[in-house]
Amino acid sequence: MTLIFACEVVLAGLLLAIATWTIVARTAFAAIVLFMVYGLLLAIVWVALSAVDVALTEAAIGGGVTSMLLMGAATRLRAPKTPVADVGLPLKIAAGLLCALVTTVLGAVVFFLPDVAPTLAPLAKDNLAASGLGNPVAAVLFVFRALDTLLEKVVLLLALVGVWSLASDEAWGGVPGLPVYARPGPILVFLAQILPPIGIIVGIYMFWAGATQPGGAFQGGTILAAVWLLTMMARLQDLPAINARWLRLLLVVGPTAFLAIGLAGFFIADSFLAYPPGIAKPLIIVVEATLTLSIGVTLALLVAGPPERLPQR
Amino acid sequence: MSSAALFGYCGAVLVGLGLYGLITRAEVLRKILSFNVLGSGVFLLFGVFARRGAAAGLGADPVPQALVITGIVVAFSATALAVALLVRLNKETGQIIVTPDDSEESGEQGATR
Amino acid sequence: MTITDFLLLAAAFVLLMVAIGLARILYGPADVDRILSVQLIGSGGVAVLLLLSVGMNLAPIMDVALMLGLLATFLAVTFLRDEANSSSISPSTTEER
Amino acid sequence: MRLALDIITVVLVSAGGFFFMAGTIGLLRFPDTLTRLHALTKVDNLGLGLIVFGLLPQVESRLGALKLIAIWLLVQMSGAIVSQLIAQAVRRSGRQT
Repeated sequence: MTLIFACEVVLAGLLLAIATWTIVARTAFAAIVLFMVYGLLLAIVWVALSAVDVALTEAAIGGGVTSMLLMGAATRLRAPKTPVADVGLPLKIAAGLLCALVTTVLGAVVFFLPDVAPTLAPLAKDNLAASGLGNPVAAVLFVFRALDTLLEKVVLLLALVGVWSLASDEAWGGVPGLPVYARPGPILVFLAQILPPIGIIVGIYMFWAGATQPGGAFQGGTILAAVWLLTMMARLQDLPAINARWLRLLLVVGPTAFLAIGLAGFFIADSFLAYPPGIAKPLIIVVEATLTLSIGVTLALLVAGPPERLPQR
Repeated sequence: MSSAALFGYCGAVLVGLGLYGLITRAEVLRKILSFNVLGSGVFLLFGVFARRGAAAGLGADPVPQALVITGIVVAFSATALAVALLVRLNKETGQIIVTPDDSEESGEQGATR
Repeated sequence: MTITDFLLLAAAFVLLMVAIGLARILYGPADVDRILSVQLIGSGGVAVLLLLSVGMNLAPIMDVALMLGLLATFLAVTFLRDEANSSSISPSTTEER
Repeated sequence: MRLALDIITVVLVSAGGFFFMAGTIGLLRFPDTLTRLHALTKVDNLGLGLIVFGLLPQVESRLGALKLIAIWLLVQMSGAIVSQLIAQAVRRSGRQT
């Protein structure tokens, strides 16, 4: 037991050191690399908290695609040669005091938490069988709190609409401005050829495993997104124009299937987003499979950014 | 000290760190980064509550876990939107910071982030 | 000392080594030095997670190791894109095609 | 039988941990990026490889063992390719300065 704790102390120390460094690093570029490491470390922390589902999501989205996004932004920004001056010392001290206060209050909250923590775990466990799933977190996401998950998909799509709406008028409907390798070398091309099949298998595995053990649509979808971005960065594949019919279709197929099955719940079960007993699991699998595709495409397009040029004829 | 408490304090410090970066760093990209650190601190606190709610043979309460998963995805959406705004701002003005300005236009840009 | 204890001890040790290595690489000075850190956390993190997975007898942790290894590769490629493009004097991608 | 398997695990995992330590010392001591990359690849190949082989006797299910090997192969392969890419980037940036 103490050995595990020793592990955790090392982990917590490393995490805080990297986080501090991320904030104080001199250049934005160094800060982003530190943030990458931070995200991957955080995944290990989630494992230590026995939240393996969250660990997978954190590694994939928090550490993975967020860093890819920020790295792309750093490339696209025309940074000035001189370093940017931050706020003055008095404000820094004031901010430091404020943040120390916030940390102290939060720390006190953690310290004075009641001995017996409130929990919904037994409730989730008891109703797990009814959902037909073996993974309690997936059951919460797709059965007990399905509305949250549906709305979250809508948020993803809304964010994409927001990103696209920042395109200039001439570029509307065109190709996103994801920075790509100017001259992909043979080694990179090899990697970009060999990794997609593996990535697709792992992605499908994550989605499939999600029903009974940690994993699921987000994690699988993220891997698909990363694979797609890799082939586009290595220029094995052109970026799609955002008004392509197939692209729009892929974007909405997941949420639409989710919504349709949810609405069908009015007729074949008792309420919105309710599944009829017995076929709950197949329905959830259909929803998850389409969501995996939609999430993959949406995440990749969010990383790719707003359209910047018209497709070449 | 239990491991849940250890990471709870960790989360509290991360929130403070992220907030500090959000206030003091001038570059918008650094602000976005700090905001992500702040968010991960909040998620970690959720994780601690989930861990403390371990019961019925589960290592952690699944409900906060599901909330955090949703939260991570939403945080990513917000980050993507913020980055797109920043890139557009940079294209229009050549700036990578939001300058305090009295004119209405840049005031609006400042308000977006 | 049981085999479980040993594996957890090994995990802590590897984590410590990775931490020290990270500190060195992240110090820089060149940006390309820093990308080694993603490599290191990729392989080191996978090792730690595999040790934990077997040590704590929790098979799903192996999936996290898989995810970590895969994502570290994507991140390295994304990083090197900027490194490659900034040091080669090539026209922008639009004109080249 | 159990004891023999445990001894194999202890020996191989310790050897893997040793290479992690050697890699870290290399990272601390070596003077430039290319040599540090060299140290890191030792961690990738030998450190992780030995740990994976050390863990194999402890995994009960055949599927788990297969997954362990698959993860190792994946990290090994992508690590080797990414190391090449990093080395190229180092050379390029070296030529420029």
